Amino acid sequence: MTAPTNPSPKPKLGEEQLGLFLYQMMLIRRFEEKCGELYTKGKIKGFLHLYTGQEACAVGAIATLEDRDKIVTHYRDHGHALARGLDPNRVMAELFGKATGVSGGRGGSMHLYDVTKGFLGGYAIVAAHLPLAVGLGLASQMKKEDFVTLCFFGDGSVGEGEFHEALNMSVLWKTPTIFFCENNLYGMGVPLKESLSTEIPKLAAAYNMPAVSIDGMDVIAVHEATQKAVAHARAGNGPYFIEAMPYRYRGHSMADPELYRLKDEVEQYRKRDCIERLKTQMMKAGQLDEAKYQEISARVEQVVEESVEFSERSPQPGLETLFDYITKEPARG
Amino acid sequence: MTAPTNPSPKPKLGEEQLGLFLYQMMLIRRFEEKCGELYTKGKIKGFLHLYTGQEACAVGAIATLEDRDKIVTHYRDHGHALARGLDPNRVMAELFGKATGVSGGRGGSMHLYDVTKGFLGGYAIVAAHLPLAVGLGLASQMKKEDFVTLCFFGDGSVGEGEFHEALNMSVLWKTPTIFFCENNLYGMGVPLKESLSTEIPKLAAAYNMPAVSIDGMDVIAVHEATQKAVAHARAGNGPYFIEAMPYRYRGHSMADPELYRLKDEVEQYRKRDCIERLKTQMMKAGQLDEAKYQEISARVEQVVEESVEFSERSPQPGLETLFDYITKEPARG
Amino acid sequence: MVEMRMRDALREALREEMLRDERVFLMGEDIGAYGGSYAVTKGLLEEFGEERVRDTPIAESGMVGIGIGAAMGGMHPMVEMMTINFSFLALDQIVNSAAKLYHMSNGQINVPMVVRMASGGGSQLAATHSHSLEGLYAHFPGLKVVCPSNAADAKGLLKRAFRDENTVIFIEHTANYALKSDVPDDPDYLVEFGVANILKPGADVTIVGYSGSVHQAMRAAKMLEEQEEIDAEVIDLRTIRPLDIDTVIASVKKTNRAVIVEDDWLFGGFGGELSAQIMERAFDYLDAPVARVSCKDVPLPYNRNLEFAALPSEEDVVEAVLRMFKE
Amino acid sequence: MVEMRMRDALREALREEMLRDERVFLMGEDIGAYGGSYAVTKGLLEEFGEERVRDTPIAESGMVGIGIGAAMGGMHPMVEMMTINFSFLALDQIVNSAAKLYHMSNGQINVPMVVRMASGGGSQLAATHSHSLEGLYAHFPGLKVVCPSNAADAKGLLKRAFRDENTVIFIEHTANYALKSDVPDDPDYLVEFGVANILKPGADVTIVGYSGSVHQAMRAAKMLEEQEEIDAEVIDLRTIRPLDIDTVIASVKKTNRAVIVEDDWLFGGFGGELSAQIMERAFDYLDAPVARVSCKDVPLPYNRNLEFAALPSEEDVVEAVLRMFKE
Ligand SMILES: Cc1ncc(C[n+]2csc(CCOP(=O)(O)OP(=O)(O)O)c2C)c(N)n1
Ligand SMILES: Cc1ncc(C[n+]2csc(CCOP(=O)(O)OP(=O)(O)O)c2C)c(N)n1
Ligand SMILES: [Mg+2]
Ligand SMILES: [Mg+2]
Repeated sequence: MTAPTNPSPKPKLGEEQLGLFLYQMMLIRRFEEKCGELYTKGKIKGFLHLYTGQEACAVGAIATLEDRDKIVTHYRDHGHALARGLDPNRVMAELFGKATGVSGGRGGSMHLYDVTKGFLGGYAIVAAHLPLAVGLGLASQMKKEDFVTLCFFGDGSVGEGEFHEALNMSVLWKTPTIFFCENNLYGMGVPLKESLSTEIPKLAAAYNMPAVSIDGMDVIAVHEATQKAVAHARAGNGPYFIEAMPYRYRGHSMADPELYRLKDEVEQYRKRDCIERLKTQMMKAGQLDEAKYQEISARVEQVVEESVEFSERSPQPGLETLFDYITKEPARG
Repeated sequence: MTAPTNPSPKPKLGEEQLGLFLYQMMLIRRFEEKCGELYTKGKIKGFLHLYTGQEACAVGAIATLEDRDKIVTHYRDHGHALARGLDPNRVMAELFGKATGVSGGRGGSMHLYDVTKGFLGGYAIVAAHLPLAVGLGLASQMKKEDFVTLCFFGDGSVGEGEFHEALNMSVLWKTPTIFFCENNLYGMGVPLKESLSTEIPKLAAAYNMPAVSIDGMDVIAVHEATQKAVAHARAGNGPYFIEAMPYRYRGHSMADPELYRLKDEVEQYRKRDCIERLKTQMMKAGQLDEAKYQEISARVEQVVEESVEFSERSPQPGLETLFDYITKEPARG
Repeated sequence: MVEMRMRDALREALREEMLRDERVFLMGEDIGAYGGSYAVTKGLLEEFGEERVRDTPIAESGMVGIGIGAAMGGMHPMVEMMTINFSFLALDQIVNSAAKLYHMSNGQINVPMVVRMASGGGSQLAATHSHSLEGLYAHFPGLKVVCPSNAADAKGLLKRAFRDENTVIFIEHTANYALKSDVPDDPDYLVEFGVANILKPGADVTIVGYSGSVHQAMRAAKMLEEQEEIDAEVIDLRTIRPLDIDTVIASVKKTNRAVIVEDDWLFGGFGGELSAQIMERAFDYLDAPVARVSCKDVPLPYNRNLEFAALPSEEDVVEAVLRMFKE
Repeated sequence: MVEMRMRDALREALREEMLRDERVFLMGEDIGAYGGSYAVTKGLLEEFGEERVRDTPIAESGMVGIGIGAAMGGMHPMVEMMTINFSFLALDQIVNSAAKLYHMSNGQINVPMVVRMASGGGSQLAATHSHSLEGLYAHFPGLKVVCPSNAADAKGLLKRAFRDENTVIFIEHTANYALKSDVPDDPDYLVEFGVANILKPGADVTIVGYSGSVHQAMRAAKMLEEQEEIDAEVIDLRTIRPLDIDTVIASVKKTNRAVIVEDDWLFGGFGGELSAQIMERAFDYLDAPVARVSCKDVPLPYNRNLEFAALPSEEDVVEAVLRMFKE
C-alpha cells in the first residue's frame, strides 16, 4: 500500500475501515435519493428531510462509538440511523408507516428509534434533544455505565434557549456528551449569519468546553475529531463540542421551494462531495479500484431495493393497536 | 473644592449629582428596611425581595438615562423604581395593595409600573423581561424615537434560555439595549459558580457585544460604565452588557431562612457598603459634612414615614373593579 | 368579491394592514425569503423590506417576548410561530407577559400583538407536529383566540386582530390553507370577534365546530340531510375567546340537541367547556346529553390509517347524531 | 400512623423512595442547601449527597429535558419545578418529549419521571405566581396528573409515582403544605392512581374537588349539613388523569346533583371536562345542571380583597348547592 500523494489529511485508518465509510456514505446517499422518489410517488408522507451532502458527518462520527454508547439526533435522522447500523429494511418500512418499521410506523421519518442499537431517536422540536443528551450523560455517570452520548443537531438549533441551558449544565456536571453540530449553513431558508450573532465554536467555547470546527465533507477529519471528543468525554473530562461544516444538497424538506439560495451555490458545494473525495483518495492510495467501487455500488443498490420491497410487502399496523403505547402499565409494584 | 486624596476612582461628577446619589441610595436603604418591618407586621404580603446592598446599581445606572428612556427589571424592583423617581408614596401604597399604588394594588412588590416615567415594570418570571427589552429596542428603532432601554436582572437569569435568545437577537438587530446584570453571587440560595459554567461577561462577549464587569458597590463606577453603555446604544451601535457586582444583605426574599451562607460573609461585604463608601469619599472631598448628612438622613426618614402614612390612609381597590383591565376595549376601529 | 384560498386571504390581510398602519410589522422563522412555511407571507419581504418582515432565529420564546416589548413600545407586531406545536416554547411569554401585563400594570400597558400559528393533524406529521390546542389558549384571561374556518373569515378576522388592543392568538388549521372561498376586497372588511356564524340553519340538531372541524360538521350535516332526513344547524364559532355562547344556546333551545366537533383531544379539550356551558344554560331544553366528537386520546401516529382512526370524521359526527335520536 | 404536615409527608416519601431505589434522584432549583422553596427537600442533600440531590441553574426546560434523558438512561428522576408557574417554560419537554416518547418509539422507550410543582393562589403572589393548571396537564395523553389534598395521600401518591413507568405530574397546593393528618409509616404504603376518595358520604348532592378545593368542598358540606340540613357527599379525585369517573357517576346517580369545585379559572378549566362527563354518563339522573365553582376569569390580583373575591370559597359552594335546590 503506497502513501497517498496528497499529504493532508493523512489517512491513519485502514483500508477496511475506509471501505466501510465509503459503503455507508454511498448507502445513505442512495437511500435518500430513493426516499425522495418515493415521496414524490406518495409512498412516504409527512415531512421528509433528506441527508444528502452530509453523509460524512454521520458516518465519520458514529464509527467512533462503541456498542453501549447512545445517539440522539434531530428529524434529519436517516443518515445517523443507517450509519449506526439500523436495519435499512426497517428504516424504510418506518418511512412507509409499516408495522415492521423501527418505530412500528408510529414515528415516521422524523422519529426513528432502535434501543437495541443505542439509537435513542430522532426529535422534531429543534434543540429539544440537547438536554436529553445531557441527561443520558447523568445516567451514565450515576449508573457507572461508562457510555457516552453523541448528540447531532443543526446550526439552527443554536438560536434556541435549550442549546444554552444544555451546554451550561453539561459543563457544570461534566457529562460525557458530544455535541455534534452539523452546520449546513441554513436553518430552513435562513442563513446562519442572519440568525446567529457569533460563530458557533466561539459561543460553545465560552461555556468552558473544548470546541472545534471541522470540514464536514471529509469523513476522515470527522472521524478523527470525534475520536478525540469521545476519548475526552469517556475519560470523565466532560462534554466536547464539534462544529462540522457539510452542505445540504436538497431543500430543507421535500416541501421546500428553495427560494433563498442559488442553484450555483449548491453546485459549488457538490464539487467537494464527501463520497467523491473519499473515493478519489482511496483510489490514489491504492485502496480502491473501479471494480471494487462498482461492487459497492451494486451492493448499495441491492440493499436499497430490498428495503423498498420489504416495506411494500410489510403489513400496516392494525387499527386495534391505536391505543397501544400511551402509558406503560402496570407500575413496577 | 479640593481633589480627593484617594486618586481612583476620580469623581468627575459634581457635588450636586453625588449628593443626589447619596440621597437616593439612603432613601432606598431606609425604604427597604421599613418594608422589612412592615412585612413582619403583615402590612405587606406576598413575596418581598429587598434591595439593600445593591443600591449603587440602581442609582448609578438610572441616573444616566433621559426621560424618554425605558427601564424593565425583575421582581427586586423597589430600588430601580425609587431611583427612577417614582413617587415613594405610590410605591409603598402598591406594597400595601392600595388603590393609590403605582399598579393600583394589582401588582404588588414584584410588579411596579409607571409608564409616565418610562418605568415599564418589574417581572417575576426569571429572564422573561430580557426579550421585552430587546423588543422595546426594536420599537425605538422603527419609530425612530431614539430611546434606549435599561434592563436589570440577576445573575440567576443567566442560566435561562431566554437570556441566550435575547442577547443573540439583540446583537443581530443592533437594538439599543443595555443589559445590566446585578451579580450578587446568588440566585436564591445557589451560588453562581454552581449554576453557571463560565463567567458572565465572557459569555456575553461571545455574542459579539461589549461586556464589562464592574464593582456594583461603587455608585460612581456604575454611573461611568452605564454612561458608556448608554452612549454606545444611543449611537446605534447595538447592545452593551454590564455585569455589576453588588451584594444582597438580606435573604432572597422575606421567606428565606439563609441556610446557604454564613453571617460572616455578609459582614465582610457590609464593610464595602456603597453608602458608607460614597459618604466617606464625599466627606474627604469636602462635598459633605456631618450636618448635611444628618439633613439627608432626616429627609429620607420623613419621605419614608410619609409613604407609610399615605399608604395607611389610602383606600383599597373596590371589589367592583375585579373585572377591570382584563382586556382593553374597544378595538381601535 | 374575489375567490381565493385561505392562505392568500391571510396574506392580503397582512398586506392591507401593513399598508394601513405603519406600526404593523412581521416577525417569525422563515417568513422572509422562504415565504413562510405555509406560504402566507410570500412576497411581503420584497414589498415591505427587511425592517418590517423579519426572519428570526429559531427562538420562539425570545421572539414572542420581543414582540411584546415592541408592542409595549408602540408597535403592533405579528409574530408567526410557524406551528402551534412550537408555541409551547413561547407559552410563558404569552401567558405570563402578554396576557397579564394590562392587568398587572393596572391598565397602564397593553400588548397589541397578533400571534399566528398553524394547527391541526391529518398530514401524517406524527405526534409532536399535529397539535390542535385552541382550547389551551382560550383558558387564559387576557387573550383572544381566533380560529377561522374559511378564507373570507380568515381575512376579516385577521384584519380585525390588528385593530385589537390586546394579544390575539390566531390559529390557522393547515387543512384550511388551500380552501377557496369568496373574499370581500373592501379594505375595511372586518369580522367581529365573538360573533359565531350559522353556516347552515336547521331544526333538529345543533352541530358546533371551529377551525378545521367546521368542515366535518358541514359534511356531516349534508349526510344527515341526504341519508337520514335530519336537518342539522351548523355553527362556526370563529373565535373561542370571546365565545358567542348566546348563538349556540339559542340554537340548542330550538333543536334540543347539540354535538360539538373538534380536532383536539377529547379529555380536557375545549369541547368540555362548551358542553358544560350548554348544559348550564339550556338544561331544560336538552333531549339528550350534549355529545362531543373529538380526537381519540392518543398522541397522533405517523401511520395514515392510525392517524385517520384517531381524528374525528364526518362519519363520527353522523353516528353521534344518530345515537342521540335513538336514545 | 404519625401525624405530620403534608410537606413532611412528601419529604418522607422522597426519602423512602431514595432509600428503596437507587435510580431515584432529585433535581431542581434550590432543593439542596436551601431545602426547597417549600422546605420539602430539607435535609435530603445532607443525607444523600450532591449526586442524588442536585441544585440546578434556573433553566426549567433544560432541567426537565435532562430528567427525561436520565430516565431514558435508566434512572428515575424527580424534577422539582418549584412552582407550576415556571412549568410553562418546561411544557414543551413535558408534552413533546416525556409524554410522547413511549408512543413515538413504539414502546421502546418510556420515561419514568416525577415532576413536582407547587400550585395555587391565595398567598397574594399576584398574577404570574398564582396558577392552578392541573387541568392543562391532564389534557395530554401519556401523562399522569396527581393532586393530593392531604398529607397521607400526598405520601402514598408520591411513593406510587416512583413505581410508575411513566411521567407523573405531581401538583401540590401551597395551602396544603402545612395541613396535618395521620400518615401511615409503613414503607410500602401506596395510594393507587385513579381511585377517588369519598371523604364524606352523603345523599343529597355530590361535591367534587381535588387538591386545594377539597377543603372548600368539605367546609361547604359541613355548612350545608349544619345550616341547611343538606347531606352532601364529598369526593376527592386525588388524581385527575387517570380520572376515577366511575366513583363520581355512582355518587351522582345516588344524589342526582353535582357541584365541581376547583381553584383554576372557570373557562376551559378541568371542571368543564368533568361536568361534561357527568352529563354524558348520568344525564337521566340529573335534577339540575352540574354546577361549577371556580376562580373568576381574571388574572389573580395582589390585593387581598380582590384576590379573595376572585378565588372560590366555601360560601360559593354553598350558594351553588342552594341554587340547585331552589330551581
Ligand atoms: C422549536 C421548533 N421551532 C421550529 C421548528 C421548525 N423547523 C424544523 S427544522 C427547522 C430548521 C432547523 O435548522 P437546523 O437546525 O440548521 O437543521 P437542518 O435542517 O439544517 O439540518 C425549523 C425552523 C421546529 N421543528 N421546532
Ligand atoms: C422562570 C423562573 N424560575 C424560577 C423562579 C423562582 N425564583 C425567583 S427569584 C429566583 C432567583 C433569581 O436569582 P437572580 O437572577 O440572581 O436575582 P436575585 O434574586 O439575586 O436578585 C428564582 C429561582 C422564577 N421566578 N422564575
Ligand atoms: Mg442547518
Ligand atoms: Mg442573584
